Amino acid sequence: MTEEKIFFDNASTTRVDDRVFDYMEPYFKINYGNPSSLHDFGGPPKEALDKAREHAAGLIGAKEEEIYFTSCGTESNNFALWGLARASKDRGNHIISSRVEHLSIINPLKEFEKEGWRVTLVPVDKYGFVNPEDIKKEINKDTVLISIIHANNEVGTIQRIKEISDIAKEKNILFHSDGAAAAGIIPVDVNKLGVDSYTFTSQQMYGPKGAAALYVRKGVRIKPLLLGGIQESGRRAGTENVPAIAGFGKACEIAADEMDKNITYISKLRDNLIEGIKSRVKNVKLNGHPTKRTPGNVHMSFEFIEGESILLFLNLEGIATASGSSCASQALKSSHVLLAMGLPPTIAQGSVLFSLGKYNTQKEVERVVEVLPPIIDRLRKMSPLYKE
Amino acid sequence: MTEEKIFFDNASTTRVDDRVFDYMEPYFKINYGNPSSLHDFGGPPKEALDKAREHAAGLIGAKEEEIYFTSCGTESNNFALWGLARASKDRGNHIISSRVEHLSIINPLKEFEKEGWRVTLVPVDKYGFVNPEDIKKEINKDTVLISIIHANNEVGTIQRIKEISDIAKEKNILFHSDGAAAAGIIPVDVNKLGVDSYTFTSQQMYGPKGAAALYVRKGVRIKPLLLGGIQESGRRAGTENVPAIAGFGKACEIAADEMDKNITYISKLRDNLIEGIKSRVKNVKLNGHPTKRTPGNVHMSFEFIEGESILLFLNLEGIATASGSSCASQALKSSHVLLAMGLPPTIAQGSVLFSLGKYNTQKEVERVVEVLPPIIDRLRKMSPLYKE
Amino acid sequence: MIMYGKKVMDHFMNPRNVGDIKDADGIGEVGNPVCGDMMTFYIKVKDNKLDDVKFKTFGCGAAIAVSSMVSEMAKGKTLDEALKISNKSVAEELGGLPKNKLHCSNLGADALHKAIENYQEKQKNKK
Amino acid sequence: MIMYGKKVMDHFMNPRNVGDIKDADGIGEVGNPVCGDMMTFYIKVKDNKLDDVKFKTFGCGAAIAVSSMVSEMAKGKTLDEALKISNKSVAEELGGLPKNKLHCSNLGADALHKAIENYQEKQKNKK
Ligand SMILES: Cc1ncc(COP(=O)(O)O)c(C=O)c1O
Ligand SMILES: Cc1ncc(COP(=O)(O)O)c(C=O)c1O
Repeated sequence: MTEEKIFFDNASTTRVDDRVFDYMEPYFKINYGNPSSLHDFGGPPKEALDKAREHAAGLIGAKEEEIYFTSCGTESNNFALWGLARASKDRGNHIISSRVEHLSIINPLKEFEKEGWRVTLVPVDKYGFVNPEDIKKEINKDTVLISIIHANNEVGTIQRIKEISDIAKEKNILFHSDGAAAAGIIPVDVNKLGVDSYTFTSQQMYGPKGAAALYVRKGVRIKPLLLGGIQESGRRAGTENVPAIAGFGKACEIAADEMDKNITYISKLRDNLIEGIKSRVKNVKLNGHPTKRTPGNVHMSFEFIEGESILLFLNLEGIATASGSSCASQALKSSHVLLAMGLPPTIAQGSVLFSLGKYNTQKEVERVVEVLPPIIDRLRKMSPLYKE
Repeated sequence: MTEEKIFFDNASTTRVDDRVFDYMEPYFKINYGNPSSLHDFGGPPKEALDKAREHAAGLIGAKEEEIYFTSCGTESNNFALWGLARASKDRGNHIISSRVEHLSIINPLKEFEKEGWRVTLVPVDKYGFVNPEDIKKEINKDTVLISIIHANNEVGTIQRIKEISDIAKEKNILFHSDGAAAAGIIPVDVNKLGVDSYTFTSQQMYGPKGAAALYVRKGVRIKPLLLGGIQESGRRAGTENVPAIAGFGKACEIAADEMDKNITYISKLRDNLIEGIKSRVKNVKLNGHPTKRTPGNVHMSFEFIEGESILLFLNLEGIATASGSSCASQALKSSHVLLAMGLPPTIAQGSVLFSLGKYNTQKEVERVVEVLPPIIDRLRKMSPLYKE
Repeated sequence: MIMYGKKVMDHFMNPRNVGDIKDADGIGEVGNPVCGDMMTFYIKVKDNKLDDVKFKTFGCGAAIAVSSMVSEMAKGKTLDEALKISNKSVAEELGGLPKNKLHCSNLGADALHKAIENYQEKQKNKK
Repeated sequence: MIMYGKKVMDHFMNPRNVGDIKDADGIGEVGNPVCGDMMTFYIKVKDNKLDDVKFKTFGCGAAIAVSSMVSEMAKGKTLDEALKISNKSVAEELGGLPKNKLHCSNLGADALHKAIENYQEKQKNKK
């Protein structure tokens, strides 16, 4: 490839920020001790955890003692669901969630059903919005937990969390929100959102993989998922992944500091990409809400053709994207999010997610806008569904 | 401190090997993609996982498809217990383990009891050995799982795993072994050991924190602990911690290559330290078995005095160690391992664990042997239990 | 990352015989966009041989490569020979397919066979 | 890492008044090695004041520092004043203790008080 590669797949993971990497580096070979150790080697790692907790809490308006570090967003979500539900099982056995959750919510909930819990997944509208009224309707005396994703990782729709948490609070029901695709990207204040627990993760905000957190409001009872030593106040056992957590903390600090700047910059790129594509390609559709979406999310459907083949041709041009098509998924299923939004199968199959981040540039946007039309054209010419 | 610091706490964690760090470094900022991605950025991380799986499998004589990466030893142990037990619950509700397991086995088992399982913890002899006959005696028609630690992380005792697995096999009972303090340190062959699942972890073998693995014999049914995406063949959801797993793989490769050399080198240091201390300090006792112990383990009790204060004075000399005393534990409990071995409380309280690794030297051993006697002397003079 | 081999990528990037045949002797259509892939094969038959084969495909990289390969394998073959083109032989000719894409090779062979059957049906009706 | 403050470390490294008093007027012993800490305090009393205070301690850094601090605080005080030395005041004098070590400051004050009570008991018996 002659041109520089273009990474438009920031929703799947992000490049680690140089400052983050430099900050975490000493914890591998110099400050490698175990933070639980009583001797001096335990000092710097312990301080790194404290500092990371401070910055992680700071990013979402929480207190330090409300932050529990985990290994990934999936663990945080599993921890929240099992931990909150099991701690409340004497009060009922009903959980409400939505059809547009990440699989790390959906699949544990399937397991809950096998274990005798009742689970209701509320529908969404064509933009992917949960209607708070739909949640209200589903609440019954057995409902102990509601879990709603904050920003959708596929179509970028940002839910009306506050309205939902008001309902939950009124009915005295625990409320978890999966903020893996929101925290560090859009402003988050757990108190304003009114959530009882909240998932957020390092690798979506230019931090390293291997670190995430669960916020748990002070006073909320939660059972640990991983049992063993008394790390993380006994709520998450296991030797702490110090370098990753340190890096996560740094990433939170940077994300908080540069939030406004990044939102402005990335939203502009996003809008330019959307406009650019729309002006050059016919029969395209922007999925998700036109404005209530995360800054970097450009989720588009190209009619008559299939997403994986678009993705592959883009890849041949050095452009990395994702697709909600069934062929592009390892489970060979169309995105449940797109289907829940009522997208016709052909439109869901023809979807491509361009997810932009702070390292992307206008030049990259322009290159994609230039390269994409002939690819779409070529595939349409090959398609039995397309009539010129 | 003028002298170089001495890290004699390799049982708590290890310094990352330079070669391991160099190997993992590119996965933060260059090959930062998500291994599940279809585009080129997904390639190098995917290959890194494959390679790591190859080396992790190689270290313990397993097949690649029998290795599932997790975030830490604790997760592997929790996964093994919940996953195997739940997949077998139609066959019975009884689990056998021992009194000298790591807390990441003991504490989940306490939770099992709350959920209606029956748990038997077999005793050990004064060296910390489980008697396979004791296990045989406890087996009943409801027994579905046996879990026995391979090498003990405190006193270094190496269990007779093969004899136990023979019993388990005969009775058609699943057998898990926690090898967190064994793999990479002593030779491990899961087929010779005859285990159905096996925990091992990166941070104990000069790999980074944040990566570990569970070996699960092909054909053995296990339920996932973390549910979500279909990473790790659907048995461990969550975006893979690529740099840490890559580093873990490298650490496994190096550990396998240099196993014999390290064992010879570290055992010699260990024996010199034991001899050195014994020749200079009276009323000391080596805990654990005199010979059937891991190469770097020097677990000693100093009568009449308490471990944390020894540890602190050693720390003032720049020497990092651990102790099984209740004061030195964050839960303020004496080591359950030492108590299970029948050590009188004063002896348990007076224990210090020097755990040696490949980066330690004879000079360091000599320095400890020199520095320790006056510390012991001083503390004994302060002790109401000591009569000269 | 998708692990398509060199030959698959070649057929995906430069698919042979794309298009339709206006006065086709037989048409075969399989799949539908709901399940992700859809293929239409067009054939011209002369002296019981496949004189021309064309296709249109909606689908992933494998589906396109398979269609292309099937069309190439079929062209010039007698109908009986063409009916023997199996999904296995298609995958083999392509130098293998990722496991979760093997079903695409089914589709290609099926679409071709359907086109041939469509032709044979028509012939029967003519008599 | 153990978060002992400067003052705690000073008393741990250079404990004051370590030892026993052969002809002590009162002896107080608390704790036992099973629970981790054990302290024995020895006192000499003159004119209702603590003329000398010594201790022996089996225990962690905090236990040793607490013993040392208690002995220093007690020395020269009247018995009534010494009885008012509370675990809180000991911890304060030491500039604070880690939360999970606060119980050690109990032990120190308790052992001193026991020694004083032992002395007072003896005095009563003498009468
Ligand atoms: C024998 C044993 N098992 C399990 C573990 C748990 O490992 P981690 O703390 O990395 O989760 C350890 C930790 O050192 C261990 O020594
Ligand atoms: C919204 C959302 N929730 C949860 C997760 C799970 O995170 P991980 O794969 O790091 O476990 C993701 C992953 O990207 C996500 O986007």
